Amino acid sequence: MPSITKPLIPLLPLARNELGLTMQDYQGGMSTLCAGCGHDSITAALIQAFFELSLPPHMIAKLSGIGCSSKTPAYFASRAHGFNSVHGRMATIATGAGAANRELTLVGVSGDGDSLSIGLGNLAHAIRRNVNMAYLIENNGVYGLTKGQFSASADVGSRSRRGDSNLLQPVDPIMLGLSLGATFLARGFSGDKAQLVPILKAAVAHRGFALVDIISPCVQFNDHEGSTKSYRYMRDHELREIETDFIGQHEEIVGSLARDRATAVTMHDGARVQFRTVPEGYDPKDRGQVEAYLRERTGRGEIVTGLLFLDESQQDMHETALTPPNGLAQLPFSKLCPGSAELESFQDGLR
Amino acid sequence: MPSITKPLIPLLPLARNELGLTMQDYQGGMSTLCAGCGHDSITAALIQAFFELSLPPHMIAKLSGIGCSSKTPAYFASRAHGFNSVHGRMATIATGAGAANRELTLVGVSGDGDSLSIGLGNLAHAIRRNVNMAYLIENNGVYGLTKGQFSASADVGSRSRRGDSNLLQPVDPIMLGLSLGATFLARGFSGDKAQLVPILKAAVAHRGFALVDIISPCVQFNDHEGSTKSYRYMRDHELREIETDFIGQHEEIVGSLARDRATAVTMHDGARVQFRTVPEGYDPKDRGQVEAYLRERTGRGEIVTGLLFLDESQQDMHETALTPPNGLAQLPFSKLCPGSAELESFQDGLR
Amino acid sequence: MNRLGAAAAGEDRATIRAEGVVGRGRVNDFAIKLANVNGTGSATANSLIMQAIFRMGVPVSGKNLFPSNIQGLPTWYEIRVNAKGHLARSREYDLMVAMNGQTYAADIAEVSSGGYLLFDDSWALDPGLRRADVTFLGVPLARLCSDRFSSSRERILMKNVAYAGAVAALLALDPEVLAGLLQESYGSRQRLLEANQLALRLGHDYATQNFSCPLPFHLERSNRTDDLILIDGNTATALGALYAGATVAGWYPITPATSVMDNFSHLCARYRREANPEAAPGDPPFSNNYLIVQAEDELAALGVVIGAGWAGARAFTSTSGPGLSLMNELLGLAYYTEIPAVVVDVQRAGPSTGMPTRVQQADILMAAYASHGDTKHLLLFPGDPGECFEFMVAAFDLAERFQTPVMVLSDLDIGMNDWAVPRLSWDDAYQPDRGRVLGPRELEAMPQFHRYDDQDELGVTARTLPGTDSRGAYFARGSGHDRLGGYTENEVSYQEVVDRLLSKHRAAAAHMPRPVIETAAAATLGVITVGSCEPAVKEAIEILAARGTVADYMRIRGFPFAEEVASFMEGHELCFVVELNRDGQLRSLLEIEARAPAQRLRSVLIYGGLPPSAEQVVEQIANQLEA
Amino acid sequence: MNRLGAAAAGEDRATIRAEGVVGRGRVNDFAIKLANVNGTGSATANSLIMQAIFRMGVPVSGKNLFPSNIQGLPTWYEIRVNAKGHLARSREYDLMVAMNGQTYAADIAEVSSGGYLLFDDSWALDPGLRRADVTFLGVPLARLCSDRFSSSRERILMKNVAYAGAVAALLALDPEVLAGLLQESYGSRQRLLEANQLALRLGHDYATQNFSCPLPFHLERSNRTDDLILIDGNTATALGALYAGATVAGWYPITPATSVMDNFSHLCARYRREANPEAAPGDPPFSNNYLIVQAEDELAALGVVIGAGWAGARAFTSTSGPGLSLMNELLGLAYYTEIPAVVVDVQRAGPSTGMPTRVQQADILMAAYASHGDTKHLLLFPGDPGECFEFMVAAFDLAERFQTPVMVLSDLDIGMNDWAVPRLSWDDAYQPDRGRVLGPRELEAMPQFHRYDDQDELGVTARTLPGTDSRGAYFARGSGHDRLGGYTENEVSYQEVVDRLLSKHRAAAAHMPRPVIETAAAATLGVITVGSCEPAVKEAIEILAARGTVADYMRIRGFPFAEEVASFMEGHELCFVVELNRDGQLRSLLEIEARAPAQRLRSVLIYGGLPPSAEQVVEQIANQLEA
Ligand SMILES: Cc1ncc(C[n+]2csc(CCOP(=O)(O)OP(=O)(O)O)c2C)c(N)n1
Ligand SMILES: Cc1ncc(C[n+]2csc(CCOP(=O)(O)OP(=O)(O)O)c2C)c(N)n1
Ligand code: SF4
Ligand code: SF4
Ligand SMILES: [Mg+2]
Ligand SMILES: [Mg+2]
Repeated sequence: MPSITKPLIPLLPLARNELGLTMQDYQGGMSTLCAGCGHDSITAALIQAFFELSLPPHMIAKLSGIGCSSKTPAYFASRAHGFNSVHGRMATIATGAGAANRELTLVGVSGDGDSLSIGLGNLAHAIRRNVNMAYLIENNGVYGLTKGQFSASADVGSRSRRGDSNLLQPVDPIMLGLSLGATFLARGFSGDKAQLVPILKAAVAHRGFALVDIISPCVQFNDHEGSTKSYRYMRDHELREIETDFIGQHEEIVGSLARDRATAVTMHDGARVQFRTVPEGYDPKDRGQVEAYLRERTGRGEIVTGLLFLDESQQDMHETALTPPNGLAQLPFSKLCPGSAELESFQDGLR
Repeated sequence: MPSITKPLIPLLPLARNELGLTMQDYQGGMSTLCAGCGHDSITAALIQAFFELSLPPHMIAKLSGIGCSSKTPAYFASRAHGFNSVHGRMATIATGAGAANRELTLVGVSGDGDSLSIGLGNLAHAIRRNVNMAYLIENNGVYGLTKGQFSASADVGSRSRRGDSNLLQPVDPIMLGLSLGATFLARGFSGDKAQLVPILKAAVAHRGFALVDIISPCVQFNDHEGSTKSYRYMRDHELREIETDFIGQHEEIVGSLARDRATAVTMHDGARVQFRTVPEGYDPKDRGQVEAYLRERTGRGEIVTGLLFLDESQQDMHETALTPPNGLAQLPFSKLCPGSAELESFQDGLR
Repeated sequence: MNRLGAAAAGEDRATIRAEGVVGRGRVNDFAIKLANVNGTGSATANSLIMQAIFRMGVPVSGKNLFPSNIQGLPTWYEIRVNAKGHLARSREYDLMVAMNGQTYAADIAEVSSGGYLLFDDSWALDPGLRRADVTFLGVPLARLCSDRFSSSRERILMKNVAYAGAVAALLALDPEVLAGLLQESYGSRQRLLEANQLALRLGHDYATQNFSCPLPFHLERSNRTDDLILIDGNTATALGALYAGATVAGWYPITPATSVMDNFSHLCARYRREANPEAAPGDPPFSNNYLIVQAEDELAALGVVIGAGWAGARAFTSTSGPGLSLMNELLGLAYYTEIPAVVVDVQRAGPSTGMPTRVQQADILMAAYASHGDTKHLLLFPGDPGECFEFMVAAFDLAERFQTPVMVLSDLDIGMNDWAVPRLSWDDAYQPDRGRVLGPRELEAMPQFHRYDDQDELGVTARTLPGTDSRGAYFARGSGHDRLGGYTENEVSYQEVVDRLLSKHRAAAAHMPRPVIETAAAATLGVITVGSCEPAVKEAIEILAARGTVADYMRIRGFPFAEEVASFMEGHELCFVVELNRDGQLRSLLEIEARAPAQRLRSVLIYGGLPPSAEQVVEQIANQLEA
Repeated sequence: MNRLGAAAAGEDRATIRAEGVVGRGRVNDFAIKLANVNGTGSATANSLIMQAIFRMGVPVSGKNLFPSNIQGLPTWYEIRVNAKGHLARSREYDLMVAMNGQTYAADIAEVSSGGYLLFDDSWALDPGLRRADVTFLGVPLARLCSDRFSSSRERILMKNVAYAGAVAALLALDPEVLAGLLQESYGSRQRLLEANQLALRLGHDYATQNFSCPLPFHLERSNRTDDLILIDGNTATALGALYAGATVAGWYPITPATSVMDNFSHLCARYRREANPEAAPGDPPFSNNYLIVQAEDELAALGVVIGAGWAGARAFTSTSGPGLSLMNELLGLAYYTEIPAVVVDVQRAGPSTGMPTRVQQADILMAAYASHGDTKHLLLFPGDPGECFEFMVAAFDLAERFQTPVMVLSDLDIGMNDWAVPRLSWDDAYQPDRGRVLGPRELEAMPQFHRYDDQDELGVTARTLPGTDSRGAYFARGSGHDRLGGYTENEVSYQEVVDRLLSKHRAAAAHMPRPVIETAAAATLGVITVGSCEPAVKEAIEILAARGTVADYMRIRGFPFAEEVASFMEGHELCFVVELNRDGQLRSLLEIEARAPAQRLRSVLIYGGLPPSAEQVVEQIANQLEA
C-alpha cells in the first residue's frame, strides 16, 4: 500500500505477569517515529520492563518534554496517565507530580536536546533533589524533531548529515551526574534490549533519581558515516563492561549472565541489582573510582554501558521533606485546614 | 556620624603600571555592600589584578547578573563599560559581547545563586563554547540579596542563620567544570588576596573560559557558627594546595613563593602561570587526575584553592568560528553587504 | 526644663512656632516619617511605634520604603494616623525622625511647614540645614546610649528604641501599651527586655524633660481598631494557601514575594505537622503534610506547580515581575492542558529588574495574556491583606473549577506593609471546590472517558488524576489536541477545543469576585481603580466631593470582568482609571475586554514606585477636569 | 488509446463528465492539491510542478501543509494558479493527486464537484470511495517505477517524479521548462538526472496515452512572472539580515523559524568569507565575517543578541512562539537598558506547543508588550517574503536608531512557503543607520558623557560602545536608573527615564512602515489586515465588490501605528479586522493604541492553522453584515 508500514514491536503474546497482565497491557499508541528510529526500541524495552516488574498501569505516570524522544510516552502504557509537556521542563513537572503523589511510579523520557541543552539546569537540580523517578535520555546526538542540528551531546568531530563537524565538547550526562551527586547512573544502547531491560527495571526500582542515558541512533539525521551515535559506531565502540541484571523483590529473574565476578547491590525496597564488573574490583558505589574509570575508557573512545553508579544511601526528596508515606494529594482536607478556632488564636498575635 | 562607614580599600597610592595608570584608575564607585562582605575583598583583588596586568580600562568589559555579588562591577573599573544584566543570564550576554568584539577583556562577576541555580544551564554552555572570558563566582552558599536562602552551593549539613540545615548535595562548580570540559578552573578565597590576585590575572590571560570559584563569606547571612562558607570555617579548612603565580607577558612578577616544586604552564599569549603543587607530580593538565585529587580532598572536608586545572590547547569560541582577529563590530559595512549586483545574480537562482 | 527645639550647645535655637499654627487639638490625625539607615535595626523600633498606636485603638498605617540593599543605604518608614480611617500615604509629614546623616537635607526639606524634626544632636547639625518654619528637636541619642550600653551592636540597636521613646512622649503614646508590647516581644529574654525598657525610657524621659509634650498633634485612646488586626499581605496570602489546603509549593526567592513562602513554610511547620505515634525509633516522630520546593528558577517553580496540579494537589507559587516573565511559556502549557495552578505575583516596579523594593501594578496586561498564542487567564486583584487571604482560597477554587492557572496580583505595598484590616474569618463548613474530577466510581459508570469531552455549562470538562484508575488514563499535551485528547493538526478538531477554552474564560466572569462599587447621590463621574490604590482613591473621592466634584467608585477585583464592570462604565460619561503604572494597563484591559469606549476613560497614573497618596489622585483628576 | 478516467482492470470505469461542466478554456485558473506521506521525497516533485508553472510565466502559489513529524504522516501540497494573481489558498480543488492511502477518503471528499482525482492504481481502490461527480484518473505509478528502477529507495522517490510527469501532461506543463529544471537540479549528477527524466517521461507518457490531455483547466504560457522571483520568507529574512550587515546571531532551533538561520548560515558561508592571503601554513586561508551561536535555549539566544548589540554589532535571533515566551524577561532588559536587538518571530499556531507546522498570527499582543512592567516594543509585520527582506533591513535601522528591540512578526505561511514576489532590489548607496553612537572624537568634544542624557527630538540619547573610549564608559543596568545612568530608587529620577522611553516609542510611529492602503470609489466599509492575510483579503474585497459591497483596504505593517492607521479607522464607520487568531489580537492593539472606537471594529478570525482563503473572509464579513 502506498503508505509506510512500521515493523510491529514483537511481543510475547501469552505471558502474564503477577498482576495477570500481558505485555499488551503496557503497550501504547502506534509510533509515528521514523522506521528504524532507536527510540522505538527503547519503547519496546520499557514495555517489557514494566511488564516484568508487574507495575500496576494506573500507578505509572509517564512524562516528557518536546522532541521525537519526548513523543514516545504516547507509544507505551496507554493505561497510564501521561504528560507531554514543554521543551526542557519535564524534570520540573515530574518533580511536582512526585511531590503531589509519592506513590506514583514516575518515568520521564527525554532527548539529549531536551535534557542537555534547554533543560540542563532543571535536570541538574532534579538530580540534586533526588526526586524519585526514572529519567531516560534517548540520546542521539542531534535534535531529531527540528531536523538534525547538533545537540549538546554530539561528540567532538562528529559530522552532521549536511557535512559540518561538531567542534564543541559534548555534555556527558553520566559525568555530569557524577559531579552533581546523582544516586543512580546507567548507560544503555537502544539496540541492546537484553541489557536495557534490566537497567530500566533497576532504574524504576531505585529510590531516588535514576538517570539512564541511552544511545539511540537517529536513522534520519545521525546514522551516517562520521556520526558517533550511529548503529554502526555503537556496534564498533560499545564496551558492554558492566552487565546488569535486575532481581525483583518477589521473583528472581535469572539473567543470561554468569554469576561469578558479580557484585550484588540491594535496593531500598529489597530488590537486588547484579553488576558484572569486568575490571577487577569495580565498585559501583565508589563515585571517584567510577569517574576515573569512565574518564579513562571514554578517552580511549569506548562507550561503557551498564549500570555504572549506584548510591542507595541518599534520601530522596520526600524523605528529606519528612512527608507522610502516602501521597499529599490524597490527604483529606480536614488534615490540611487548621479551622476557624486556630485562625482566631493566630490573629490574637496580630494586634 | 550616624551613617555606616566602610573600610576603604587600601591602595598603593603612587605606583604606576606600564600604561602609566595608578590603582585609582581601576577603582569604581563606593561599595553599597555590607561592611565586611567577602565580595568587597574580591573587588580589591580585581582592581589589583587589572592594575598589575596593565589592562587598558576601555578594553575591559565587566558584566554581571543579579545579586549582591553581581553589584560589584559597579565598584571597580569605572573607566570600563559595565553591564549589570538580569538574574542568571550574564554568561549569555558575555558570549554575545565577546562574539561582537573579541578584543574586549571580558570579566564576568556572578554569585552562586546567579550561576549555579537559575543560570546553571547557561553557564554550562558558555563553558562548552569556551568563550574567552574570566568568570568569577563569588560563592557564599546563600542568596545574599534576597536575605539568606540556601543556594545550590550550600554544603550538606550547613546551617542557615535561621537554623535549618541544608540537606541537598551542593553543586561544586569545579567538579561541574571538569565534567563539562572546562579549560581553566581555579578556586580562591576572598580573604586570601595574595593568592587571589595571581589567579585572577591568570584567568584574564587564559585563552578561553576561565572559571574562578571564590569562597566569599556573607557576613550577613552565612558567617555564623554552622556555616561552611564562613571566614572561620575557611581559615580552618582551606587547603592552599596549589599556589599560583602569574607571570605577565612583559614583566616578570616575582611572587612570594619558592620556585622549587613549581610547574610552569605557558598561556597562549606567552604569559606563564606557576603552580606550586604540593602533591608529588600533580599535573594541572590531567583532568582525570585533578578530578580524583579534588574528590579525595573534598571527601576529607578540605577546600583546595589555587589554579586547579588548565588546558590551553582548546580553541576558544572565535577560533572555532574562524572569525577575523579584530572585532566583528569593527568591520566596515562594505565588508558585510554583498551589494546589488550579487543580489541580482543570487535571484537568478530563484526562478 | 522644657526645651523646645533644643539643639546641641553652641547652635542657634530653632524658632518655635505657636501651637495655633499647627492647629490645636489635631488629635489622631497626622503623619510622621522616620529616616534611617537599613540594616541597623530601625524596623523594630518603627513597627513598635506603629503597633502601639494600633493598640491604642487609633487607625494607623505604616509604609516601609526600603532600598534594594542589605545594609548601609537610606530607608524610610512612614506612619499615618487618621481617625476617619484614611490610611493612604500622606505626603505631608508633621514629624520627621531624621536618623540618617546622608539624607538630612532631603528629609528636612520634606517636613510640612509648621512641623517638627527630631534628630540626634550628639553631633552638631549643619546650621545651613535649618528651616525657620520647622521646629528642630535635638535628642542626644547616641550619647544617651553610649553612656548606658557597652557593646557597639547594642548601642546601635538601642538608639532606635530610644528615639521610639522620644516619639512616644511627643505623640502621647500610651506607656502601658508600649510596656506591654516590649513584654510580649522580649518577655522570656530578660536582658534584652531590660535593655529595651531602658532605651525607651531614656528617649522618653529626655523628651518629656526637654520638650513640651505632647506635640499639638498627638494621640488619644480610641476604639476604632478593636475588630481589626495588623497584618501584611504576604502573611495573609500564605495563610490563605494554608487554609485552602495547598500541599505543594514551588518557588524561587524574589523581592517582594519572598515572605509569602517564608510565611507559608512557618505556618506549615506550625499547623501541618502530624505526630506519628507509631514511628519506629530513629524515624522522625512526625510527618509534614506539605512539601515546599525551593526551586532553581521560576520556570522550575511553575513546573513543580503544574506537575503537582496535574497529579491532584493544590499547588501554588509566588513571584514578582521578572519571575512572571520567565513563567510565560509554562503558563501557556497549563492553560492549554487545563491544569489548575495558582500563581501569586507580588508586583514591584519594572521594567526589567527595575526597582525591586518599590511598588507598581504593571504586570496586569502580561498576566492577562501571558504566553504566546491565544491565551487568557483568570486574575484576582486583592485590595488589602484581608482580600489576600480570601482570594487565595478563591484562587484555588477557581483554578480547580475552571482547570486553569489563576494569578493573584498583589503588590509590594499590600504584600510587605502591615495593614489594619478586619479580623479574618473562616467558615468551618468550607469544602474545597475541586471541580470536575472523576474517580473510579464515576469512571466505571461511563462507557469511555475522554479528557476534553462532555463539557458542562461553564465549558469545563472532567479530569482524572494519575494514580487512581486506568480507565481515566489520558495523555496531557501542550500540542494540538482534539475533544477526545488525541493529537491533532486538524483545523476543525483543534478549533473545537480552543473555542471551548474561550467560552470557559467567558463563563468564569460570573464566578470572579464582583467589583466593589460605592455610589454617591448626584455623582457626575466614575473613578475606577484596583488593588492597593483603594485608600488613596477613596480619600481622593472625599476630597473631591468636598470641592464639589462628586464621583462614584469602583474597584476591580477580578478578570474576566464581572458584568457590573461594564455597566458601571456605561453608567458614566466619564471615568477615571487610577492605577500604578505608566501605560494604563488596567484601562487597556477594560477597553479590550469590557468594551469600554475609549473616549470615556481617562487615566490617572502614579508610577514613581511609592504608594499613592490621595493628593496625587486629586491633582491628576482635577487637572484633567480643568483641561 | 485515449482512456479518460481509466482504472485498474476489473474496476468500474469512472463516469466521464463533459468538458463543458468544468468550463471550456479555464486557462491559468485552477487549484490542485497533492496528498503524500512525509519523508518520502514528494516535496521535490511538488515544487518541481510549482516552479515549472512559475517559469511558464503564470502566477502561482504553493502551500505546504506538513505534519510535525519527520516520516510517515500525511502531508499535503496545494498549488493555486491564477492569471489575475489571486494566490491565496483556494479551498476548491480541481485536481487532487492522492498519493496517501491513509487519507484517500478525506482527500477524495475534498475534490470539487466536476473535478479530477489522480491516484496510483497499482493497487485496487476501494469502490466505496468513488464519487460520481469526480473523474478518477488511475496511473499505475508503483508498477511503472518497479519495472524501471531497482532499488527500493529509488522506486519510492521516482514514483513522485512520475506523478509529476502525469500532472504535467494533464495540465499542459511546458516540457521544455520541465526538462530545463531537471537539468539545473541534477546537471552534474548524470545518473540522477537520467532517472528523473525517465520517471517524468513514464508518468507523462502514461497520461497522454490514457487520458485526454490536457484537462479542461490547464496552463498556457504567459509573461506575468517575468519580474518575479520565487522565494520563501525565511530565506528573504536571512538575506535581509545579510544585507543589513548583521554579524552576530544567536538562535535555538524551532519550527518554523529554523530555516531563517539555516539560510543565514549558508548565505554567510557564501558571501561573508574573506580570503586571508597572508595566512600562515596550517592556519585557515580565510576568515568568517560573522558568528552564529547555536544557543542552548532561547534565553541564551537573546542574551547573545543583547550582549552583541551592547558591544556594537548588528545582531539578531529568530524563533517562534514558545521561544518568544521564554524571551520575555530579556526583552524587558533590552527595552530598559536601550540596547538594539532584532528578533524574528515566525509565528505558528499556539497556545503552548500547539500546532508547530500550522500558521497563526497569535503572538501580536505578547510581542507588543513583552515582559513584565511597562514595556512597549517596535513591531514590523511583513506581508510577504519581499517585505521580509526589506523589513529586516528596516528592523536593524530602527533598533539602532531607537536603541530598542525590534520584533519582526512573520509567520509560517510567509516563512516556509515559496511566494512569487517582485525581484528584490538593493540600493548600493544604503548605509546602515547606527543611530546615536559616540566615538572618541565626539567624546573629547563634550565636557562629560552620560548615557541617558541629552535626548534628541525622538527621545533617543547617545550611546557608546565598549572597547572604544574610557570617557564613554557607562554602566548599563536593568535596575532603576536616572538620566545620568546612575542607580536610583528615586521616583522623580526614575520617572524621567521611563517617560522618555514612552516618548521614544511614540516618536517611532512616524518611522515605521506606513500601512498599505487601497481605496475604492464609494466604499462603505474598511477591511484591515496584517501579514500573510493580504492575498486572501484582497481577493475577498474583489469578490465582495462584485456582490455590491465595496470596501477600502488597509494592511498594517508596523507598531506603533503610523498616523494613517487611526485616520483610516476614523474615515470608516465600520471596519473589519481580518487576522489569524482566535482573540482578535490586532484588533485589541488597535483599540488600545490607535484609540479605535470598539463599536466600529468587527473581527474576522481564522485560526484553524491553515492559510486563509478568500472565501473564509467573504463568508465571515457577509455573515456579520447580514446579522
Ligand atoms: C521552547 C522551545 N524551543 C524550541 C523548540 C523546538 N524543538 C522541538 S524538539 C527540539 C529538539 C529535540 O531534540 P531532542 O530532545 O534531542 O529530541 P530528539 O528529537 O532528538 O529525540 C526543539 C529544539 C520547542 N519546542 N520549544
Ligand atoms: C528572575 C529573577 N528571579 C529572582 C530574582 C531575585 N534575586 C535577586 S538576587 C538573587 C539571588 C542572588 O544570590 P547570589 O547570586 O548567590 O548572590 P549573592 O547576593 O549571594 O552575592 C535572587 C534570587 C531576580 N532578580 N530575578
Ligand atoms: S528524526 Fe531521528 S529521532 Fe526523530 S523519529 Fe526520525 S529517526 Fe527518530
Ligand atoms: S548580604 Fe551578604 S553577600 Fe550581600 S552584601 Fe551583605 S554580606 Fe555581602
Ligand atoms: Mg536528540
Ligand atoms: Mg550567593
